[in-house]
Amino acid sequence: MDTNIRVCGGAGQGVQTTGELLAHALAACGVHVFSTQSYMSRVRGGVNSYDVRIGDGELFSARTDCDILVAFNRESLADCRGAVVPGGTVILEGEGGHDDGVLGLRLAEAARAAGGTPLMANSVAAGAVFALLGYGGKPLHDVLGHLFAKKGAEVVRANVASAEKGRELVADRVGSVPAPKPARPFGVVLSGTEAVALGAATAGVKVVSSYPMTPATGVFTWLAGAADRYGILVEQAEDEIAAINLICGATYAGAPAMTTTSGGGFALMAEGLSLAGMCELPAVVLLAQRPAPATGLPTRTGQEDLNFAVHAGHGEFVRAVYAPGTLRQAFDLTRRAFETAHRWQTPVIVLTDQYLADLQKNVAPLPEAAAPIDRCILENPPAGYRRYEVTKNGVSPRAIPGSGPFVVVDSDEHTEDGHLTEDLDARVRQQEKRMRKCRGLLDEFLMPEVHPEPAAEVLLCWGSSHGPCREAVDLLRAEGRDICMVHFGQVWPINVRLVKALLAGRKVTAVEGNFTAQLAGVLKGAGALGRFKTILRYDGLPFTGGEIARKVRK
Amino acid sequence: MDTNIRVCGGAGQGVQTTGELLAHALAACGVHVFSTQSYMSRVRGGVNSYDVRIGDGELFSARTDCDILVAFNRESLADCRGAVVPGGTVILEGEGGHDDGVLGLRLAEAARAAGGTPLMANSVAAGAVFALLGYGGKPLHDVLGHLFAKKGAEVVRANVASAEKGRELVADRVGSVPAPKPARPFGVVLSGTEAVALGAATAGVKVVSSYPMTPATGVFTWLAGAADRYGILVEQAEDEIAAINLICGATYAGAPAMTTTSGGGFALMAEGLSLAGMCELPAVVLLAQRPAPATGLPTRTGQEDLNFAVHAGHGEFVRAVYAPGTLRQAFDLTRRAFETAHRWQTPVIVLTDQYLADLQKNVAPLPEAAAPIDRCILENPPAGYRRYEVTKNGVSPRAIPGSGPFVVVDSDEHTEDGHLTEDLDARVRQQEKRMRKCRGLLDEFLMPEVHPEPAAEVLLCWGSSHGPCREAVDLLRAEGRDICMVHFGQVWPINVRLVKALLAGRKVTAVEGNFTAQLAGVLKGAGALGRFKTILRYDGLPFTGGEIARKVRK
Amino acid sequence: MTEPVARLKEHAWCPGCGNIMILKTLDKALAEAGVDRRKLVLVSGIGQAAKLPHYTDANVFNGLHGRALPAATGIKLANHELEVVIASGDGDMYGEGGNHFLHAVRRNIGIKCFVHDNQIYGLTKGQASPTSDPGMVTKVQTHGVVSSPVNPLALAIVEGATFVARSSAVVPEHLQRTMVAALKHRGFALLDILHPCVTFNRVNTWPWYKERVRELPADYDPTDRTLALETAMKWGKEIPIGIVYRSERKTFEEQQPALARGPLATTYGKGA
Amino acid sequence: MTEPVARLKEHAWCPGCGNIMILKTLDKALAEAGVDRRKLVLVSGIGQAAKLPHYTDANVFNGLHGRALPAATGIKLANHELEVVIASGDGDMYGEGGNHFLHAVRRNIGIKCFVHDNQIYGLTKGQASPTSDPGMVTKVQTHGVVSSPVNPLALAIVEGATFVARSSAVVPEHLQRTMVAALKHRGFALLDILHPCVTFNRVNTWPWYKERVRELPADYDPTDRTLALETAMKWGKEIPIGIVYRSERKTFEEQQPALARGPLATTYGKGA
Ligand SMILES: Cc1ncc(C[n+]2csc(CCOP(=O)(O)OP(=O)(O)O)c2C)c(N)n1
Ligand SMILES: Cc1ncc(C[n+]2csc(CCOP(=O)(O)OP(=O)(O)O)c2C)c(N)n1
Ligand code: SF4
Ligand code: SF4
Ligand SMILES: [Mg+2]
Ligand SMILES: [Mg+2]
Repeated sequence: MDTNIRVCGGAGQGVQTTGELLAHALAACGVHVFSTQSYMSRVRGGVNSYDVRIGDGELFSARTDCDILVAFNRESLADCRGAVVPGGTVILEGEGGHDDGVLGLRLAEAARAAGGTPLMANSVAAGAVFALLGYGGKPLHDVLGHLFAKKGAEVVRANVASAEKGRELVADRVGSVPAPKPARPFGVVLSGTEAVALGAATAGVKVVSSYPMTPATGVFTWLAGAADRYGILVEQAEDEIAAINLICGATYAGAPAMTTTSGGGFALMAEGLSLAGMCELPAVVLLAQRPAPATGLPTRTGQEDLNFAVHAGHGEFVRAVYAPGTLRQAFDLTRRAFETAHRWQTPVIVLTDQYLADLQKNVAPLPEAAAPIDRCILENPPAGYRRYEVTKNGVSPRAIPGSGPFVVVDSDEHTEDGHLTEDLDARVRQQEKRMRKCRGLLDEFLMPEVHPEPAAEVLLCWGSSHGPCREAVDLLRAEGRDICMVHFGQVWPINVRLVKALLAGRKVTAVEGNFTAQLAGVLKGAGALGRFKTILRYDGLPFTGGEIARKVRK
Repeated sequence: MDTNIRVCGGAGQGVQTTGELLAHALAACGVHVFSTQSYMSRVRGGVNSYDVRIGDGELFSARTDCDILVAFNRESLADCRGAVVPGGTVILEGEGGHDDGVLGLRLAEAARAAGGTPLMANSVAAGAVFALLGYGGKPLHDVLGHLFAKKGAEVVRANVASAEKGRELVADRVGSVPAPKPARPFGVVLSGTEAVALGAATAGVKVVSSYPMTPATGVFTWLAGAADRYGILVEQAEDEIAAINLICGATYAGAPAMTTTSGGGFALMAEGLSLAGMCELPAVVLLAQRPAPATGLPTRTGQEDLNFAVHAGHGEFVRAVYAPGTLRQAFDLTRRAFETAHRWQTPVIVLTDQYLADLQKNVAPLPEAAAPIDRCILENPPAGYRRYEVTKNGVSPRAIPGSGPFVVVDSDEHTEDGHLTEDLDARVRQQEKRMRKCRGLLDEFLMPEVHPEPAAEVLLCWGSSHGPCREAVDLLRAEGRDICMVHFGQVWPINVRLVKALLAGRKVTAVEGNFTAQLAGVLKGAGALGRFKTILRYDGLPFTGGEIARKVRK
Repeated sequence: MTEPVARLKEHAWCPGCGNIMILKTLDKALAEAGVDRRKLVLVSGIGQAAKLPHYTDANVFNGLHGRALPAATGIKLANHELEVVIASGDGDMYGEGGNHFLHAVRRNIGIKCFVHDNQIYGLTKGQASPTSDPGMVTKVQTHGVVSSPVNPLALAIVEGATFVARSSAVVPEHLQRTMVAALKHRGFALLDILHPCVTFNRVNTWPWYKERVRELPADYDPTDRTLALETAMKWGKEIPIGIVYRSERKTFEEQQPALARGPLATTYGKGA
Repeated sequence: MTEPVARLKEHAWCPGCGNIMILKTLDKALAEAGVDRRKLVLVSGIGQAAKLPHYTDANVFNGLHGRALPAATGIKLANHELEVVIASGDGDMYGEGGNHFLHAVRRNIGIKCFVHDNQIYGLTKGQASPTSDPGMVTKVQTHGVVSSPVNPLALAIVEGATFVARSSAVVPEHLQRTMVAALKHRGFALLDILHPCVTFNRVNTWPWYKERVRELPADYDPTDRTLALETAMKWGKEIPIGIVYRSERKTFEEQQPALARGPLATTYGKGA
């Protein structure tokens, strides 16, 4: 049993506020919540929407249709109307009356009547939704209290009163929309952005430098907000090139460091990534994807940068690319990015997207007390210390400047002591040493997650398509289909032997948010995959479980 | 029959002058000439070397060893001594006497005695080499006359006298080194740099903007020198980002335009490449490779940037990547890059490297009178003109600003009229339209060159490895081996059907100047290649035919 | 020849945003300066300001964030008969695009560079920009801006600019006059346009600018570089507006032999 | 604790190159200023100048062309107890790195930025650099340089620098004095060092600089910004050298709460 509520309106009308409010308040009712956002690249007007889906079991993706639609203006109503299920409820701000299946409610007016401002129409709407679902108002009031605590008791009161007004406006329809039964509240409501940021903060990131870019800005902003708590130095760079070179410098000097960006900014960082590869610096880059090429659709979602993440930067060097699919993975793999980067002294990329960044669920609290990672720094470097000593696993002892012997790093090819060289044998030794680290990375390869168990058919996916694929698999298996999900949380490097064994003899369909089935291409190139089918989308919207299931059935 | 002469010395000692002189003068003798350079990233000192190989048949690669070594100092002698064949001749500047198989000659002193400056030791050395080979002095004198014409008759005279002194210094050994028999001089001596630049100039490039970077600077400099002749605007940009965006602007406004760079600069251009993909601009980028990551070995050669060239830039868009292997291809494929870019309105990359840039051969003159390319511009755009009209082959009619209707281009996703949009259906139509151009590119796919004919064994290669592979194949076939070369002049996109058919059932060995066999990986990923072996090198030096043949035999 | 067709009826800016006034004023200034729209190319990067080209009649090159200037340079070189006008933001031009700004000034290329300076990153929702006043608190600059602000006018003057002006959306008539003067200037023209971002900049508001902008006196001599620099350095209770500096030197395009025959784009393939 | 070990015995510069004198002088200045070499990081980009760090005793970060400043900034932020000194070239710092230069000045971060300014691209064999004199002919600038040269000193002054100086390899004692002053300055210090590239720059030679450099008078007041700007704009028959401008304001690192507990690199993992 699940119910989907969509709130839509122009930018600046409080779509996001209402959505956030509902997500938190509904979670407080003790149902499973899954929320997503879809917004335009503008600060005013246009059509934005916010979905809050609730269920009595865990939810893994959004729905395309909705049971309740709240529209703050006619333009967005026109846009979203078609998505309402037959018999669904539509609330439209502004006009009274119950025309044409649309429930016209004067939300702003009700807020004013409750002693609030017109913007408290958001709370009125939330109150009405709660009533339609047949839920008691208390959790909503509590969340309002929490949300507006800083603004003072009067603001809280007016909001609560507004919510109550909303309930009154639909007094004749209380409980008219079928909804999951409230139970004991559990977990915390978290977004992908928060999970990544918390992963970085607990891992021990100490220097964060970024240039703002949607949808990566959230992590940057979160870390800026948490900087005092975690002792992080956050600096907005003049451009992305500065950001990546700055974190290269910071890691050289011993501080775990990260930069956050999206495709265009990442493109500007490609040279710096190669620097981190050459100098063996543990630089961590968050690449939050959005549809491209170029500026593309700045506020939408896509999975188009896998190949680029894998091959960005001139020359050949080792890197790991993680692509979390769940909130827990967002936390874990961000931490792991720092671990891998430091253990193997090489750049690591965390690949997310707008969908994962903005989605919210109530989940078990993340282990915020997790220990900071080991920087793998040599405490007392011996005499004759050489930064780039040739070793069996390719990892050289890492000292930091100021700790004793000189630490010399060079973007030119260098000798073991770090100084530039044109000795071509030394070049070969260093290049082989650096590339050797790949073996270690492969030993630590994060096996793809198989849900629920190996089957004849495989939905192959990575990153944020985890939830939609999982939901699709559950739907299809319920119909008796022998199908499973294989989700890659690590998309590079690929342990070919293991993956090949896993996929051998199965009918694979790649489910990817791009035009060219990039992960499938990578696996095929590596020799881990033969023929495959595809389910692709590149329109800026995320997959839903229902949609994938439909396409598989065909 | 072939003879290899190596000139070595510190930077600033005239190694390059001597090499150039020998290459041209020997060509003028009517033998086949093949020359290569190997130099350090410094302006003074170190060890540079210049090989001039001559033969009575066409030559396709360098040799590792040499028959004559001219060393301008002891340091470079030490470095190169081991490469001299048993019984070979070694000339060392500075000390008289014939110690230890080394012919000590006072070259600078001889130049002074001839009324020249110490730097004319270069001409003395050339004179001595000519004598050792048993060649008459006239072609050398003619080339000296030509080379120093601008500096006046006295300089020419002193150089010719110096060359004569050189002959005298080895008077007792004239003709002691076996050499190909001189015949009628033919062709012109050309370098890869010249061939690429000439290709661009004749294609009709009108705006060239670059930031200097070895080994791409040569093409930039050549075009600057030829700007007046061809009516080209050449502007040194403040950085590579400026360069690529500048040429995007120039192509939008209607001028064929190009930028030249190497790996690090190309990395900085990745975002601009994506812009060209999105706005469908015919930007041409010369990517002259050198070993990386990062600054790497700035003056050496490598083939490490194929994957990066294929995947650079965020998002998905169509591009072509050409990798010429011969001087003629350097000319032809550069022209073709402009043609393809304009016909398909998409960025095109020409992939060369230091080896190809610097190698010289005497070849048939290039067709300098070849017609400029068609820009494929709509002369009289109709009313209601739409820059991004959705068409069957993905190519929309191209008008330029100022010609009538407004021409609107946008890095955001856009409607057919070029204005930014958040209409997600429009997005899908535009993305599909852009990606559709790939089909056309595949129809025009440049089939790999098979030399001399399909065989059981295949040496698979691309770009500058053409010559060495060809020579290896000829050597091995002479031994009765059923082997051929398959050389890719176009490395992206790959027409899988055709390539698969070509390679099916053959034993493939990828010969690449990188660590990871990048072209083979691309072919495998595309499904055009199964198992393969590799012969790889990544030490900054080019392959030689002899070396490849040796490795195949093992 | 066909008539101009493109015009978006609707813009995506917040009500009250300074960009709206700038757009209206630009339309008037283009008319007053007699610019032929068919020869006009509006070039921009990415940002709120950078959306302007979509909302009027012109050829448009809306490129990458920070890269309006190099693109405009390429356009001007390919066809120097086009009127090339940039609509950029303070982040676009002085942050991401800072290096191009420095070097375009040096070139004195005939591009009109209009920077909509709201002292904030608008499109990305309110981070500090290079021109943000010290102390401004944002979600990223939680303890307030620490760096001293970029002074674009002074930078342009010391690096060889030939036309350096400031105006504001709060004084549309002055803005129009200054735009017209910039459009008529032969070389590179910088016009920094102060304007309020009503949504994210709670410091530099309409009244804040209104109270502070002061037209330069009638007898102000914009050819006096020392005076110009002093004027450019003024920022506080009074903010001078007007043509702060002006001088004459050859433009970049005038010094390019390759352009002597006419625009590269239109003479292409037409004999030698 | 071990002793410094690294030192290349040999450098790769041309005989007579100005860089050699700069290196020698730097060694002396570091000694005179009492810099602990173990705490010293020499940061550079790519170019002839940028090779310097390899030829003396120090920790070295020899990064990408144009990116010395952001790397140095990261190093200083990770460990503000390190002495961070940049060796860069005119192309490295003012061309490819121009944007970082502009913004580092604004930050007033405690980095000493020594720019070996030979008015040419040396390593890439003689193209014009941003500081090349107009009219200079090269293989790329075949009709001579057209753009007016970057004025790094004036730029730094107007953008909020707190220490702006010029010296030259042709006056080693003056250079040493100025280096020592820069090393002792708390905030960001720019020292532009004129020096001849004997191989590619046939205009600005040893005698050319020798004839022109003029030490600032003893009573010169470097805190007078107007005077400083006038001085910075002087270039021609006389080129002023010395500390052109100096002022005091808080450094970037002094304003970062995160650094209050000590260097991030050394306090890592040591309790909260
Ligand atoms: C390479 C790159 N980095 C970052 C962004 C994200 N971005 C878009 S606009 C903008 C800043 C906008 O500020 P400003 O230029 O002042 O324009 P405003 O919106 O204030 O008019 C940023 C950071 C981008 N599009 N591209
Ligand atoms: C991204 C990038 N672009 C270009 C280059 C090539 N490059 C190396 S040094 C240099 C310029 C050197 O000039 P300058 O900084 O003045 O130093 P100098 O050699 O004169 O001391 C260039 C263009 C590079 N290494 N990286
Ligand atoms: S956010 Fe600011 S700059 Fe952007 S449209 Fe709104 S008011 Fe204007
Ligand atoms: S080329 Fe110029 S800068 Fe480089 S080492 Fe030689 S003299 Fe010095
Ligand atoms: Mg702004
Ligand atoms: Mg220089």
